[in-house]
Amino acid sequence: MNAAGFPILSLVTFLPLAGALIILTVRGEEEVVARNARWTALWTSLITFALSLVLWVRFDSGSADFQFVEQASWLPEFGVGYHMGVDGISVLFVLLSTLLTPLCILASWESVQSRVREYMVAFLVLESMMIGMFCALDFVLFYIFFEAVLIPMFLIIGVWGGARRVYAAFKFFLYTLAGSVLMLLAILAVWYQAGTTDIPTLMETVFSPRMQFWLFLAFFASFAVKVPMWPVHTWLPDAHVEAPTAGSVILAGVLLKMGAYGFLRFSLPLLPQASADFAPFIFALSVIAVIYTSLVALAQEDMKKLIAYSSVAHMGIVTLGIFTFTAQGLSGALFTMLSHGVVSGALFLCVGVLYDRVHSREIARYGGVAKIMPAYALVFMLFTMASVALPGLAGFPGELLVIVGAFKVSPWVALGACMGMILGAAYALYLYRRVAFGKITRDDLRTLLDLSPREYAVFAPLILLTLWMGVYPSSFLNFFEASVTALVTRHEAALGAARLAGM
Amino acid sequence: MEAFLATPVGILALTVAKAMALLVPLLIGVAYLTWAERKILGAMQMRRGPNVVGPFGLLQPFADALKMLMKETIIPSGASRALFLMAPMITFMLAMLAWAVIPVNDGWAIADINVGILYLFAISSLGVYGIIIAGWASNSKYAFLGALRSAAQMVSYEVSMGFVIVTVLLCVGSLNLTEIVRAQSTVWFIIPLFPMFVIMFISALAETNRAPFDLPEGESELVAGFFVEYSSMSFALFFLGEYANMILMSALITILFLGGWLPPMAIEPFTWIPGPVWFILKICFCLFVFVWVRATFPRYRYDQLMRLGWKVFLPFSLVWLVITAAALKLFGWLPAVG
Amino acid sequence: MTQPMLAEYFPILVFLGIAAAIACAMVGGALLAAHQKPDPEKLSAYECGFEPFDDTRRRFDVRFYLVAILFIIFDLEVAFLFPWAVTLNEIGWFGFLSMMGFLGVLTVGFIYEWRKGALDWE
Amino acid sequence: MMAVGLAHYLTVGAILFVLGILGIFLNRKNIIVILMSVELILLSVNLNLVAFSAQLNDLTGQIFAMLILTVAAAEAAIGLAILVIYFRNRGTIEVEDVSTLKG
Amino acid sequence: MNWTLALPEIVLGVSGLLILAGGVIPKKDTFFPVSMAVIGALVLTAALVLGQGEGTAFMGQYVSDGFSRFAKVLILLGAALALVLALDFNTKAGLDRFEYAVLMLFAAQGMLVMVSANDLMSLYIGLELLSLSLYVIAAFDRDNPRSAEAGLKYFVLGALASGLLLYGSSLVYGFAGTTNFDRLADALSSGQVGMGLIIGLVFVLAGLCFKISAVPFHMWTPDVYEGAPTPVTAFFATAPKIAAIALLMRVLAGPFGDLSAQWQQVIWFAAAGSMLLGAFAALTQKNIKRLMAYSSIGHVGYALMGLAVATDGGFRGVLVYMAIYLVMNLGTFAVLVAMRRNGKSLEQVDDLAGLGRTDPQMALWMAIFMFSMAGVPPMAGFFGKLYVFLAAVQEGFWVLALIGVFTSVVGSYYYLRIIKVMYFDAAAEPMDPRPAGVTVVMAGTGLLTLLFFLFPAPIIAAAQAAIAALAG
Repeated sequence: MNAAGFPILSLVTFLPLAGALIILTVRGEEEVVARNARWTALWTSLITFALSLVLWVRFDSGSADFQFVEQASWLPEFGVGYHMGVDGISVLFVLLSTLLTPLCILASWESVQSRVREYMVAFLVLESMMIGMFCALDFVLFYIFFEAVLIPMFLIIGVWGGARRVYAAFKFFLYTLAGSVLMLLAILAVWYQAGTTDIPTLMETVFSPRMQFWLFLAFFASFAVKVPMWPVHTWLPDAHVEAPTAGSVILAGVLLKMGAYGFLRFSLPLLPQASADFAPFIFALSVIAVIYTSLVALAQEDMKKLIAYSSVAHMGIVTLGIFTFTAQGLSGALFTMLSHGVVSGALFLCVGVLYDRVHSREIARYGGVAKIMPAYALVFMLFTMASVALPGLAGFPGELLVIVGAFKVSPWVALGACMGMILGAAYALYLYRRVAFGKITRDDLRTLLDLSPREYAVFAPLILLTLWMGVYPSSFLNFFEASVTALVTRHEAALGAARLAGM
Repeated sequence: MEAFLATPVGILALTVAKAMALLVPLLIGVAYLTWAERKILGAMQMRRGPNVVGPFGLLQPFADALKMLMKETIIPSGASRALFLMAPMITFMLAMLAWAVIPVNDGWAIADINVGILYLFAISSLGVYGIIIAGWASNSKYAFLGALRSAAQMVSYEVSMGFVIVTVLLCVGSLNLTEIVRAQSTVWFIIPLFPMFVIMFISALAETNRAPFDLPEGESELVAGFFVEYSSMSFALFFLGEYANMILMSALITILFLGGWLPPMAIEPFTWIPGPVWFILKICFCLFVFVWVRATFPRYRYDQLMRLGWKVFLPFSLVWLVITAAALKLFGWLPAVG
Repeated sequence: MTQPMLAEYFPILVFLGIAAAIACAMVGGALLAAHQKPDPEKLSAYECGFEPFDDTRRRFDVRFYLVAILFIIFDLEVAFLFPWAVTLNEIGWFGFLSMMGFLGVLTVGFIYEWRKGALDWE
Repeated sequence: MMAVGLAHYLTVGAILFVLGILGIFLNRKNIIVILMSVELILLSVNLNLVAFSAQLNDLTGQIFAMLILTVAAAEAAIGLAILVIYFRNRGTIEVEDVSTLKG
Repeated sequence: MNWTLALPEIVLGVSGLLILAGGVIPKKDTFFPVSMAVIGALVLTAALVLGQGEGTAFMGQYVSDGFSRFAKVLILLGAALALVLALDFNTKAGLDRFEYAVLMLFAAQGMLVMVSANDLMSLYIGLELLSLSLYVIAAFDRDNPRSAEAGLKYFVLGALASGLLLYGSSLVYGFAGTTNFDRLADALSSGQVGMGLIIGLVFVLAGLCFKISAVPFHMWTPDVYEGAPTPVTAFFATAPKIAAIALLMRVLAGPFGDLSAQWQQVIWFAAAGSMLLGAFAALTQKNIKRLMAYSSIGHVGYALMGLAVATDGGFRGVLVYMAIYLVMNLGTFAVLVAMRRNGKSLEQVDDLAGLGRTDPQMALWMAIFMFSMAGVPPMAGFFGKLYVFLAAVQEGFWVLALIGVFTSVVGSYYYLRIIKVMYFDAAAEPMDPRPAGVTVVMAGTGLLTLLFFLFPAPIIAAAQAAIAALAG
């Protein structure tokens, strides 16, 4: 069957759904329902996480193949099947999703008071869809999970979000949908061409250059919005600002990775030539994204918006790394994605901690928090530094690898990435200074309580992870080394073959 | 002569001659029907009837005609002039037109078409138009209401009449009127289909707005029904049309049930008398019954009339039709199609 | 094929012409022969001595309309019965039963009308 | 005598049909006129069918025409009934007044 | 004469007559028992349809095959559920006259005849039986000017559509010499196709497009949907659409299969126009029934896309699409029927405000239907679009497919708007309690919509078999 001996991926994917169903059946007083929903959701996500650790343990990092593969017939007439499996590229994202979800649920323990049951259901559904998306080895299946993520996220932003939540939710949904329907057409074209949507099979299929061109554009439309790349990133700040804290965490931690994951999983292996042809274009967009959004971030007055723009910048680094087609670049991109998932998620949680107490995200509203909440300030600083990519923390190895990879391709591109790092340091530190240091300008801040035990529980694993990733990155890099190498090799082979054919 | 008759003009001339040969006696017959009616009614009510103009009042119809002709044609203000004048003409023309297919003797029809009975049915349906148009065009409430009532009454009874005709057709297997008469050479249909004959006769009374169903023109209720505003020759046309229709209905009953021109029995004394005479005699008999009924029965109320038509005749004739068809089919008595 | 069939109807056309001619002659004759002297009183509509109250062509009882519709339906039924009746011998039991089905449908409609009071005049 | 052929029937049918269509779309007055236009269309169809039937020497067309006649009667009955309830509600049957529903 | 083939229709017709007679004879009101009887008859007929044989009957006028069975089951299901939706609504709205149920039954029978039609005549008879019933139930709320106007509009335009269809049929008959579909197919495949036939085909298409409310013959739809009582609209939007589309498929794939080059363009434009209009015109609608009208126009556009492709894959896509459309539309209308506050029926989108709080269950189902209509996976609506798009892409109908995805994004905006009103807006007063029947319909169709992805294979296989019958 597979390395785990039982259909672990399906189990991990659909366990949260089962939890959601249980929550839906809870009846009674609103208070009771809320409490039950919280605990059920927490336990469900914890069990899911525990289960997903099996992947960590049993994953054979020496192999570039898909592991824990499951297959079932679904639409046999069409060559579409239920096909799940993970390789080095995706396995850690599954873990990231299962890790962040319980933390999110914990983080919204008190901040979400209305419609708790629905909230928890939405979160569990969201988790299920995210995991499914990373595990899917069938293009149609992937698309279904990819799109289905929109539904809970739309509701999370729209129902539990801030003042302009409706606008943000619609923008989020329509931007993403508009991109992905084009991908749907591309999937259909691929399907028609190859007669199957099975990803491992598709990877062996060669598409004509002309077809690759159009397919790449269609994929790009979907993934670029999701990443998001400049100039289609504008939904992100809105969505982040309006989403509840946990929503932002998931959005930044996992959903943004979906686009980059798409590039890695589909654009590169399926459309090597078009990817190579479009690489300069992507570089340009990425560098613009890195520099421009960093500058924009500097000017932000809203903490969440600032972090949102920083996410765009970080993701610019990721796309840059992906399209270098070097082992370092790709590894760096993957590592950045993971670290960004942890760090930016943690940063949003940090903002959430303040927001829960003061109900404001305005930077100017704060000052001198370090004196009142020393523990919090320390945690916040750690994650700020990680975001700045201070060596020894999670952000550093990935960005370094990307820059190395980029340097192989073009020094100018590498320079752009470096600029991003410098500017990143600027805005992150600027933010931290304004919030944590300085005089306490407002009296109401003096009464703030430091982190509660629950908040410690939320931050502890993230801190641990941040340090681990920074100090001992190879324990993560190991996972995807084989897959990345295989990807690069195949990419070069494909390009070589095409070049030969061209001559 | 033969050669001339083969040319289009000749055919036309011959047809016109034939038509006139039918229409002139018919119109005279209509005229004398009015006379006869008055005479019979008089006799039944112990009066004399018309007896001043000519011997036994025989010239009375002509005196009436002359009087009509000399009267002023009044077109009410507010009436639709063209329609107002057209309505009586339509009624009259339809009454005449129907006669084109009536066979007076074996093969003696002006137009011996193969769907004769359908033609008659269609023409009699059209009769409603004249009435409705008259009522509408008069711009008078009495005329309007009278027209509506007349029309409703006519169409109500037309349906059961249709069923009756279909029942007869079942026994004949042809739509041709001549064939219908021929089919009765052994036995007149009045005998096997007597209930249908009764319905047919009563429907004919209603269809022609005759007593006891004459309430559309009931003098005491709606003055004179749809033609209350008519005068002079327009009125005469309605009058003529109505009496021509009476004769037509009698002819139809004769053809359908009384064996047309056939003698009662194909034996000696009867066969001496020629077919047309039999035909006319039978029509006269029917007309006599028409008048007789008028003298005898009180007028129906409108609701009774409608109930009779829809709730009695229609279901009854329908059931009888089904029974007839089933019986003929079961016993294999259906006629072969000609 | 069409010409001989039409020839059968030629006398009817002639008949129509003659009837129309007679009708026109009679109406026209009256108009010519009689002395026409209209005046408003004479031309006003008959209304039992009153001036007419309102428009003549007003709304009338919906039942007349119902009767008209019923007539259309049943008359059409009769129209279908005509050909059926004359060919019943040829079309066999299937034809017979088809028409019985048709009549059955109409009967149900008839029952419906009856129960709904469409046939009551009061 | 001029021979009346299929083309003539079809032309008359087409003219009637177009008249019916125009009656529906250009009519600005009375809904009854619309109902009559519909009947006109159906009659033009019947004319076509019967003409074709004669031409092809095939009875199908005439049977079809009979069916259409029947259905047309039912349709007219229902149309008038709807018109009556409409009139009862609105007190008018002007075409221009049929515009409560808009969006 | 293999008349037993038509047993479902005969049984339905006879039971309709019996129910009509049985409903009118008792003095007291019989709406509920008659409705139950009608539902029973529909279900019984559906069972008979499943056991129906194959072949033609009534001198080739009638055909029973996999295709007709597929469509018939859907139609009967739609009609029965639409009647369930009407039970409570009509009682409260004073429309509890038993004729309603009987008319639905006869409409269903008309639809059965339509999908089994193998001749222009039986096509016409079925279509008219349906249309005449629909005209009446559109105006069923006879004391309501809006309903009367809806009925009137539907009647006038429907009659016009029938006229167009008939005129086309007469030309087809005249120039091909037959009205039988099989013989038409023979005639068209062999001989030279003249102008008269093409014109006839165009008229037939126009008439049928009226019935499925495809652009440019859609104008009656919004008004009728808005004016008619909600359960009537529910019925209009579901079963008749399926019947008309199935009929269109049969006509185009069967007798006119060899003229596909001609009709494909027509359908192409109808599909594109319907999709665009359905997406854009609905954006500003405030009345939810009117919105659903435009939505249905849009959905017809997607279905027509499959038809425009004119391959087996496309036809199969249409069938799957319509099956899914039926389910989710019924569910949506179940929600609309249940929209009632203080005894008053509601029709505005804004009336749904805060439904997520006041009635979470109904809001959940509605959200599922809306996401499904928007084509968001994993709801059933996505799969419907998937198959249609797949067929379009396979045949290189890129422009049409692009219009399709574009309009589905635009369209998703107004579906999302409903979700937004339900979940994001402040709660209004709670709605009246839902009747059980409506809840069952809602939940049943909701589950089907939500869980379609689990077992798509049976529906696909059934559609596949149906198409095999159509093409073979």
